[in-house]
Amino acid sequence: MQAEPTAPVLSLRGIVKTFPGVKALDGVRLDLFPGQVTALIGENGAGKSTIVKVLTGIYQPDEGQIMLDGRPVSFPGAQSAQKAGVTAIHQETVLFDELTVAENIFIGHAPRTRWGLIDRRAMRARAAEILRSIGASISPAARLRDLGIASRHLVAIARALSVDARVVIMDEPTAALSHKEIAELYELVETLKRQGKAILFISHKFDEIFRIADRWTVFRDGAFVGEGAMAGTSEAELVRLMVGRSVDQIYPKRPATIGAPVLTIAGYSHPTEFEDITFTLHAGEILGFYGLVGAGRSEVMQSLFGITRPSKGACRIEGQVRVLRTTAQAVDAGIVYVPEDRGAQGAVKGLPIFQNVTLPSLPRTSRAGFLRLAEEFKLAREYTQRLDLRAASLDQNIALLSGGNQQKVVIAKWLATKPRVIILDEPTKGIDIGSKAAVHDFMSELAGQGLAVIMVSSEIPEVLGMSDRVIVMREGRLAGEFTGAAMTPENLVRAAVGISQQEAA
Amino acid sequence: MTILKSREAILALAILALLAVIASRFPAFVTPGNLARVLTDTSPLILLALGQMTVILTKCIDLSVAANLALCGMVAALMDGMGVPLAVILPAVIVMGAALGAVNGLLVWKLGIPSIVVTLGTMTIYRGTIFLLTNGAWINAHQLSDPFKALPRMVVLGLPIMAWIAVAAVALLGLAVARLPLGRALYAVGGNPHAAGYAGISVGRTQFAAFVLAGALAGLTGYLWIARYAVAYVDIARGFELDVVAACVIGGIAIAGGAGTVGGAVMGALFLGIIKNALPVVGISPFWQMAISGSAILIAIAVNTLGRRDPGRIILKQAEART
Amino acid sequence: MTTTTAPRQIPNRLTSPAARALKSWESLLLVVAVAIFLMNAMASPYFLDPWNLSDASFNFTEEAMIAFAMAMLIVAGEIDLSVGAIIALASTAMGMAMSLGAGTPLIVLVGLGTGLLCGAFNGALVAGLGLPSIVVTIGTMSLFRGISYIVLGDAAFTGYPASFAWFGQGYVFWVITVELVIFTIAALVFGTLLHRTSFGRIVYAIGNNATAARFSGIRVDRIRFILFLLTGLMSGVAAVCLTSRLGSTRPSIATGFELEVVTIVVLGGVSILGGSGTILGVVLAAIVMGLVTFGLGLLNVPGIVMSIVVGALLIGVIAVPRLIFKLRT
Amino acid sequence: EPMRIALVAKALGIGFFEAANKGAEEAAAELGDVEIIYTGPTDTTAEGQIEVLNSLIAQRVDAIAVSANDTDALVPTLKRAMERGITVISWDSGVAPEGREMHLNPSSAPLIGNTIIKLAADHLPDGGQVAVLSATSTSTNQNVWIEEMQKVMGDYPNIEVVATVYGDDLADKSYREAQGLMQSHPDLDAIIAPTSVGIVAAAQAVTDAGKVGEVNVTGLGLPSEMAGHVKSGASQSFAIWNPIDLGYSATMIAYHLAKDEATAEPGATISIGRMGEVTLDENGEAAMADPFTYDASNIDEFSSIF
Ligand SMILES: Nc1ncnc2c1ncn2[C@@H]1O[C@H](COP(=O)(O)OP(=O)(O)OP(=O)(O)O)[C@@H](O)[C@H]1O
Ligand SMILES: Nc1ncnc2c1ncn2[C@@H]1O[C@H](COP(=O)(O)OP(=O)(O)OP(=O)(O)O)[C@@H](O)[C@H]1O
Ligand SMILES: [Mg+2]
Ligand SMILES: [Mg+2]
Repeated sequence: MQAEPTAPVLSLRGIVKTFPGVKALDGVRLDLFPGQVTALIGENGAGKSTIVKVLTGIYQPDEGQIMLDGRPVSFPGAQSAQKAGVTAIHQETVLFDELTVAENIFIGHAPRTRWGLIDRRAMRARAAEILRSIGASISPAARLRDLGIASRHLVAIARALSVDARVVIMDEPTAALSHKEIAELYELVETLKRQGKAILFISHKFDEIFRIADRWTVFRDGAFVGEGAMAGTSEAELVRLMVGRSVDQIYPKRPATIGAPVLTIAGYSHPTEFEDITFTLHAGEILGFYGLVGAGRSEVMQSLFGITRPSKGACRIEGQVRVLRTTAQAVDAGIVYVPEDRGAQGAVKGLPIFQNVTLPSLPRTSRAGFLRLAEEFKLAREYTQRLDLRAASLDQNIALLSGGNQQKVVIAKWLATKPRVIILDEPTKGIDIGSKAAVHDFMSELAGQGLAVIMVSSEIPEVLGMSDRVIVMREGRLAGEFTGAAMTPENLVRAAVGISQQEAA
Repeated sequence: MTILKSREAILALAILALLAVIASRFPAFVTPGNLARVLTDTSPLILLALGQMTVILTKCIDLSVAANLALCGMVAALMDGMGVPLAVILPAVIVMGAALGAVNGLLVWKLGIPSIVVTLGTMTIYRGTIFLLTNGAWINAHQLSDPFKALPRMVVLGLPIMAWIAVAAVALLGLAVARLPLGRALYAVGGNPHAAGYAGISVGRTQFAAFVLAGALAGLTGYLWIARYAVAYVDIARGFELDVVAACVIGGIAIAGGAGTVGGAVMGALFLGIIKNALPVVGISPFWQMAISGSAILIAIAVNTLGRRDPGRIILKQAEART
Repeated sequence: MTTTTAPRQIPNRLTSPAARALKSWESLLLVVAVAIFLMNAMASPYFLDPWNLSDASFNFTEEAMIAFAMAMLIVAGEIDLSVGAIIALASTAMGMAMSLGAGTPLIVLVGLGTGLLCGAFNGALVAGLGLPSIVVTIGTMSLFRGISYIVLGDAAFTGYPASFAWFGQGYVFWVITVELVIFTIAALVFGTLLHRTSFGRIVYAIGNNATAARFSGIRVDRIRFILFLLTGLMSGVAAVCLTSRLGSTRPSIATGFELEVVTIVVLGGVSILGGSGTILGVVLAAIVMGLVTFGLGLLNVPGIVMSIVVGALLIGVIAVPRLIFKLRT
Repeated sequence: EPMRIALVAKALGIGFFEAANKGAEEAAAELGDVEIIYTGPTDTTAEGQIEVLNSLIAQRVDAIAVSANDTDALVPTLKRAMERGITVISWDSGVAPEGREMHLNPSSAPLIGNTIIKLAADHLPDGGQVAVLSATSTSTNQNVWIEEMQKVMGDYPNIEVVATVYGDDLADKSYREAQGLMQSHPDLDAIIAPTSVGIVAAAQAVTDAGKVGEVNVTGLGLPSEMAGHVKSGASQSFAIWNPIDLGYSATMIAYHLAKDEATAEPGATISIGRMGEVTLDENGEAAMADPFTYDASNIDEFSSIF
């Protein structure tokens, strides 16, 4: 499409960044060109977010050079990067609940009056303008805490655009957005491109990358592996560069014999979150739950796990009525849940790996309430090895593991309880393609052994590739159930969006 | 409707109700003159609560404010004894309070020691320093100069200067919190410290600033306290830090940081101040005071915390319509 | 050589527990304790006297009993500032029981029961209603002591039965006081509970990440409630000892105890943010505090100067290693 | 080796006790072979005082003379001191009899009780309302004096005691309590504060309320601290015994008891140097001297002394 650009706006050379015990970046290079989207690809922990933080002045590199228009610069703080025209939508939320939308957008660089006070009127007006430009109908005066998750994300995008930037960085910007908003984001990227801005786009979704990127750069284990134009490459090629080997099967679903019903949910309802949820889960089955982000799937799953209390409805496990009011009751009943939010809900950071694994199994590894460390190590080793965990020792703090490996520890923790039903909520969200295949493979194996599996996912290929049956949710209600030939992308999306809306569009 | 939902409004109503109850037993309590007296009496609590509020907003706590107050007050009294004019003493104690606050702030900022540990330590150190300065001796009214004692009592437009200082501090801090970048930074740092870094706001520096402000206010209050009660000794205001924290909590300042308003802190302080002043007047045995203020704190936290409960995500359309 | 297809073996540990212990906070505290002991021995001829050391143990035993339970509470990410007030209320309840003619066993039961009730009240507010413990216990601190004032006013309970004096004034063997024995038993019980049982493990899990603990099938609120009960109970035990030692009850009893207890716990290396710390550290910290205050007391240094030393120690032992680390890097 | 006598104050830093220490040093100089250890807690708590006593016991001082923060709570510790052969007496604020050999009252309690009400009544020829502002609710001596005062109220039929409040010997609390008294009793004629902290705070509160001349503050105070208020008229008169004499006498008694030159038994007479001698009553208590009244006529003479 475009000719090879002449000079990069921003280029990095030989950047090294070490954290205690980890070399996050090891002499990487990166070039960003005006009017082009560069996709940065790499496994979890490859150092993508770290380079973003170096570029935005949050981290100082140990070595290496940042060059703006060919001249070396340094960003000693977030403000200085902003002044130089570098702005970013970060992977983590960077917003403040108690502040207004306008304040969130302008915090750190608010317009001032003559007296040095914040000029609230100017700030609101400019915030409204930016929000309008990205098609967000959010009031600048609204308190952030009153907004939903998608609106928050739009505020984060508006915040990045509030800086008069030449370089815009987006670190997995679509992770929390729905279809419609993703489409709008793509349009925004096009607009920015037309304005001649250089864009760095980080994502694990290949369809997305192929759709909007002009160039690619791949990192592996904190090192630069290669770069080039999107036009001359293929998905297989990029995957090979990323993981250092080819991944042939991302969805290794093996046929399993579907057995008797294990879990029967009838009429589960909650005053504000979900209504009339009814379904049956069988042994050996992988039941996919699809829906747009915010459809309420996690809420339903958490109610099965005793976190949210349903106001109505009944739960039977192998025919017996069970009341699930606490997570302990759910675990007793054989239902376990691998949460979506790994950092906050999955891993007990600060405890070593083996203690994470044995946490729900302590009654089994201890005697009369007294710990038996040998038993714990044995149990932890058994299950972590089955998942091919990569760790220096079982005594290592789980916080030091990469996201994918943390996920393996969380899964191992639950398998060690020998559950009847395992619920995996977005099990591969934010996980690189290699680990993703491993998790899928394992899921398939579990089902093969007769375990009943529920998989919540927002990715259609994953849902279709792994499930025996798919239930779709929309706005807190069931919106359809599909098996066999009916399991098509069109059917799922139509149910998830709502037919009428589809027709209106 | 939305007005009624705000914590400040609930608190204001509670204060009015409290005054009404007191007035029913003792009408003289709500005469303007007496209310002015209560306000004057509560001024130290208001001033310190303002400082504590900024510290709590940044996810910290300052247990050393009362000791800071006592030390600065003692230094003010000693300076007065040496014949230093009030015009010098006043800025000096404010700077000194700020410096003592800065010590807390630096330990929190540069060494990352939790604020509760730091201020637990400096609390005893500051108070102990008073003893080292004076060998425990008291400085009594007759040893203090008249101008020194007169300033806080001087009545201007019906209110003593002491109360005016509190009013001015409330107005200034209210403006600063709402309209200065640093004021907004307090909320950012307490609400989401991680994100504050991304927005170019230094968490440590903001916490430091909050400690310095709290210290400066404590220093100023130190002088006012000593001048008002006309006596300085080691134990001045001992335990007052808990009253200050209680005022903030009653005023709806979230102890986890990031939420709360100047108005809330002021009303929390007034609420406690009114109770303290009213009990002896209404004729309730002073032995009831502690239990009553304890219950008030508990009720306030329950109302504030339960009222602030996360309503959930409200996915269902009809549920959204209802709220 | 193993075959290449065998799964990779992850070692249990890379550093031995002994090597870790050597570098731990506890060994630092031990060095500090020994140093202070030697300094005291040199500074005062009266220090190395078994009776004096035995008397000196009263400087910390009551605080330390509570500190053990408080340590567990702080490890779990909570705090209880009402312990001093619980002592006051428990002591008042004991006084009432005594004035109604109760004998020593019943008086003690009333003390422990009141402690438990107060703990249950705190626990219900924190674990049941989900209120932040620091402010809840600032509130109950006024409430509990306030009730004592309502009951006692300016009066005092005196005239406890002679047998009641055993707890705070009695000796078990030679110079070994009853309080020292209770302290030792409490240290062993809480050490075992925190470090050797699954309950203790769960306490650490909650302190590190309460949400994830809940998502691991742990009844987080129940554990929190139990921890408040334990703290209340130990405050009750301390109330029995202190009341017995003073032989009387005033509502102002044990004022400021909470800060001393928290100081011991923090000095003992328990992170105030929760998730880490040991009972051994708390034991050593209590002994260090006892040695400092007694040593300075022998030199007739006023209490407030001692508290400067304790305050400086509190900040210093945390600040100095961090400062050295900062200066080195 | 000199005899070591520990003079234990309710709290360090209070002018009254500092003055007592002067007297103790005076006695030590007179006696020759005596070393005074002046000490005390830094706040007026029994627990703090017990820690101080423990370290004194450990140092094996020869005698302890203590002004107690709590009548009963110190008893077990002081008993232990006596078991270890230390002479224990209390002075100013007493300890229950089983915790000491004798107690030296600054004056006799009935006399003080009568004095404080008389001071108020003398300036109220037509009678009126008075209120008491005490120290802590646990202060032994204040409680005794107030009790004695109540006993003689029959002699002052026109005087009504309308309230008793506690300032805890804290300046600010005493100030607020005094304010509260004036609020809740608009016709109040006098505040009796039998404590040196309370009387100053009350006088200050009266001055600030603009009620000088209307409300008379009286009670027990130190001339140095009260001089200004006597001159301003906030206080017509007040009383106190000489704390220097009290420290002196306590030291003398402790010395003689420790030397076994005297025994503490009912009826015994102990010499107190320049102050003469005291005689123990059936409770083992003795009174040093009569309280002395200060007013505008003599305040200047004493305000520079204590
Ligand atoms: N503050 C930190 N302290 C220690 N290690 C860190 C820190 N930040 C990142 N790391 C480590 O640096 C490496 C690179 O992390 P980074 O977040 O850049 O990965 P990423 O490529 O963005 O991964 P993902 O795709 O999961 O977002 C990881 O091993 C990570 O654990
Ligand atoms: N407005 C919000 N406020 C706070 N947390 C939210 C909000 N919206 C979503 N979350 C949390 O963010 C995570 C992502 O939610 P997600 O969008 O997946 O919603 P969900 O209801 O789980 O729907 P689904 O799983 O069907 O997409 C969840 O853990 C959810 O609890
Ligand atoms: Mg990343
Ligand atoms: Mg979800």
